[in-house]
Amino acid sequence: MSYVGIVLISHSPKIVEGLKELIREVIQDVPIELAGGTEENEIGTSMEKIMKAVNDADKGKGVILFYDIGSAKMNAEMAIEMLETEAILVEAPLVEGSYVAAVESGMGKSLMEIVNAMEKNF
Amino acid sequence: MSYVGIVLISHSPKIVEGLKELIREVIQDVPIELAGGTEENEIGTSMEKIMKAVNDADKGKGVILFYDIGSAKMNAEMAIEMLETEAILVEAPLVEGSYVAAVESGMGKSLMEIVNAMEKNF
Amino acid sequence: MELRVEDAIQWFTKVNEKIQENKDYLTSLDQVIGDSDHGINMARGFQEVENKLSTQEYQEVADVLKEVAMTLISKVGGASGPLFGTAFLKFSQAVKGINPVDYTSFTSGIEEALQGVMHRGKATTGEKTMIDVWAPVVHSFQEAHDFEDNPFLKVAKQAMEDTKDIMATKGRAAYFKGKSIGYIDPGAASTYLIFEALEEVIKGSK
Amino acid sequence: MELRVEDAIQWFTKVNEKIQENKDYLTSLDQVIGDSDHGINMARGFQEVENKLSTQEYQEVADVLKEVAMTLISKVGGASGPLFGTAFLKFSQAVKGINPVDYTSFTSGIEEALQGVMHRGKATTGEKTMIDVWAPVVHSFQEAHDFEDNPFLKVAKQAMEDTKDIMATKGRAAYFKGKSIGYIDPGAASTYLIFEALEEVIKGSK
Ligand SMILES: Nc1ncnc2c1ncn2[C@@H]1O[C@H](COP(=O)(O)OP(=O)(O)O)[C@@H](O)[C@H]1O
Ligand SMILES: Nc1ncnc2c1ncn2[C@@H]1O[C@H](COP(=O)(O)OP(=O)(O)O)[C@@H](O)[C@H]1O
Ligand SMILES: [Mg+2]
Ligand SMILES: [Mg+2]
Ligand SMILES: [Mg+2]
Ligand SMILES: [Mg+2]
Repeated sequence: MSYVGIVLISHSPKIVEGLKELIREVIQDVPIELAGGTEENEIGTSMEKIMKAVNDADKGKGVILFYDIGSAKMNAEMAIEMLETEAILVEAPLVEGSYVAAVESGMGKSLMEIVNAMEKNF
Repeated sequence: MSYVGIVLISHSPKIVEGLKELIREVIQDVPIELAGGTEENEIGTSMEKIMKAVNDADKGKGVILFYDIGSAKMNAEMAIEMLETEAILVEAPLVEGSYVAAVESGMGKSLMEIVNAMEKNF
Repeated sequence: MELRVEDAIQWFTKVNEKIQENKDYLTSLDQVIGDSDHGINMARGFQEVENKLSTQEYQEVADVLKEVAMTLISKVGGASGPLFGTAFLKFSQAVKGINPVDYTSFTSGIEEALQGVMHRGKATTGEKTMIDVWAPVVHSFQEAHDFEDNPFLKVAKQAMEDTKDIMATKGRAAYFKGKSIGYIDPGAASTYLIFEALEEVIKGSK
Repeated sequence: MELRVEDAIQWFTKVNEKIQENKDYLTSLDQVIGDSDHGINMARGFQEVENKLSTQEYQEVADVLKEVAMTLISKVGGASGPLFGTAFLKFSQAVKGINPVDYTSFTSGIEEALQGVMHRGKATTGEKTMIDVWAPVVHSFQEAHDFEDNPFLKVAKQAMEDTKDIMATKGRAAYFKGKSIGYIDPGAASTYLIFEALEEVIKGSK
């Protein structure tokens, strides 16, 4: 069985590393890929990192993306435009949203179902 | 000048460390204290850590607390009950909320003004 | 029977034994609808309780209960820490100055414990939490007239089993919504163990 | 004048010089209403642009612009990366196949660049962003008829100064709400530098 993938984007590599650990306590099988920090792992974001994360997270059921603040969003949108993957960036809070999305994905929900759940919950 | 303090509570020490770095890029003077993980720095939360963080963050203008998920909230509420400090736990998202709160605190806002801003924004 | 300091200590010593024995079982329950740590959390907390109780001296039952509460609060790490912690703290406050603890006072104590859990968890019965075991046990104590002639353990067991049929609306299991149905709530299972230990203390003191 | 490959390269070489010279100034603007990195971001991005432009060969202006765009997108790290990146990418697409780039095509190019920034930033004029410099410069190009007889630099300078009076509603500065008034927007300042460099290229080619 394959699951909707999750991409966690943050200006800080540590935030998404910790967040992945938090989610992994609950959900093991759902693909979770990280795009934290700039290419040099400084505070910022990187479109290339996001593109790679989306590619790696995609197992055929699409990918949902979460970001922390403003400029991460622009890089995420560019990354999505550059790729063929079915990928949706949502406005839900990074930590709380991705936690819920991981549980939903683990229950076999489709990308659209998860995106709708995000809109309903947040 | 003293500022409203901020306490960041997460099941993961890394999440709050990264979050503090993120905020520190924007706001340097506002007290930010961390309560991430259990006493052994494993995934979980610790009431004692939260109590210490609240005490350290309090510079006389009160403290606003952010948490990630469920059980952190209970430990935070207990910590607040045990202390004399004017401390308020808010329901705003950890990353997005605390970022805004730090900016607001840095502009000299009172605890109540910040709490109201959180309710309005999230 | 009345509960003396040594009975209270024995109670939590037995709780610790049961929790350690069932550590993997509790964790396995939490694996399905939670974060796979309930057994680990409880084992860590009660081991520390046991370490304290076996080395310290206590004046009255309330002191034992307070020690249990504070230790769980600081050592458990998960939701069950503040919840059981609050339960035994309220229990302790309710029986403070009463030593040994007679049946009526004990009943008031667990009433307060239940209120504490509900307040701390902002939850009520039917939400698939430990409350679904605490509440019927409290009711059993309210209906009965002494420790011995009291079906609380049967009640607790049934209540624990019945959490299977409930959809979780509080705690981590709530994220699983309908999929949480069909599994015993981990905190309900550990609450059952606490009352199983109590039953053994009661039986042993006969 | 028409813009040739070597003019385009010279343009961005000059942009890089100005950004490096003004690195601390740009960062200081971002310190008041942002996260103190705009100078660092831009310096990192344009240094890399310079490294590329000074070592690669380009067929047409569009290729230079595309190189600038892709480098900024991947190297800047902050909001200004995707924004300037999108601007020069759209610019590049608009003038693709046109070499050298005549005035009319250049004007279409920066029109597209402006649209790109607005689309990427989901922003419009009056929000205290780089758009508040891009938009009046585009307007100046639309009004004038050639590169030389065109007050775009004066326009850009005034527009940059005028961002002081605006309250930010987009980007990080928006978090500061009313307190963002009184300061020049960092991205407006770097946009000004880009057009200052263009003016020098135009002057130099006379
Ligand atoms: N809000 C709540 N109210 C009452 N009980 C709760 C609540 N949240 C969780 N619980 C109880 O706590 C148990 C989980 O404990 P544990 O696994 O140690 O904590 P965590 O969920 O933080 O990992 C659940 O099985 C449930 O019985
Ligand atoms: N949504 C937006 N639309 C247009 N321009 C924006 C937007 N957000 C930010 N900017 C511009 O980007 C500049 C900040 O760039 P920079 O400091 O490099 O990025 P960051 O804010 O991510 O640190 C701002 O001064 C502003 O001109
Ligand atoms: Mg658990
Ligand atoms: Mg846990
Ligand atoms: Mg910046
Ligand atoms: Mg930045």
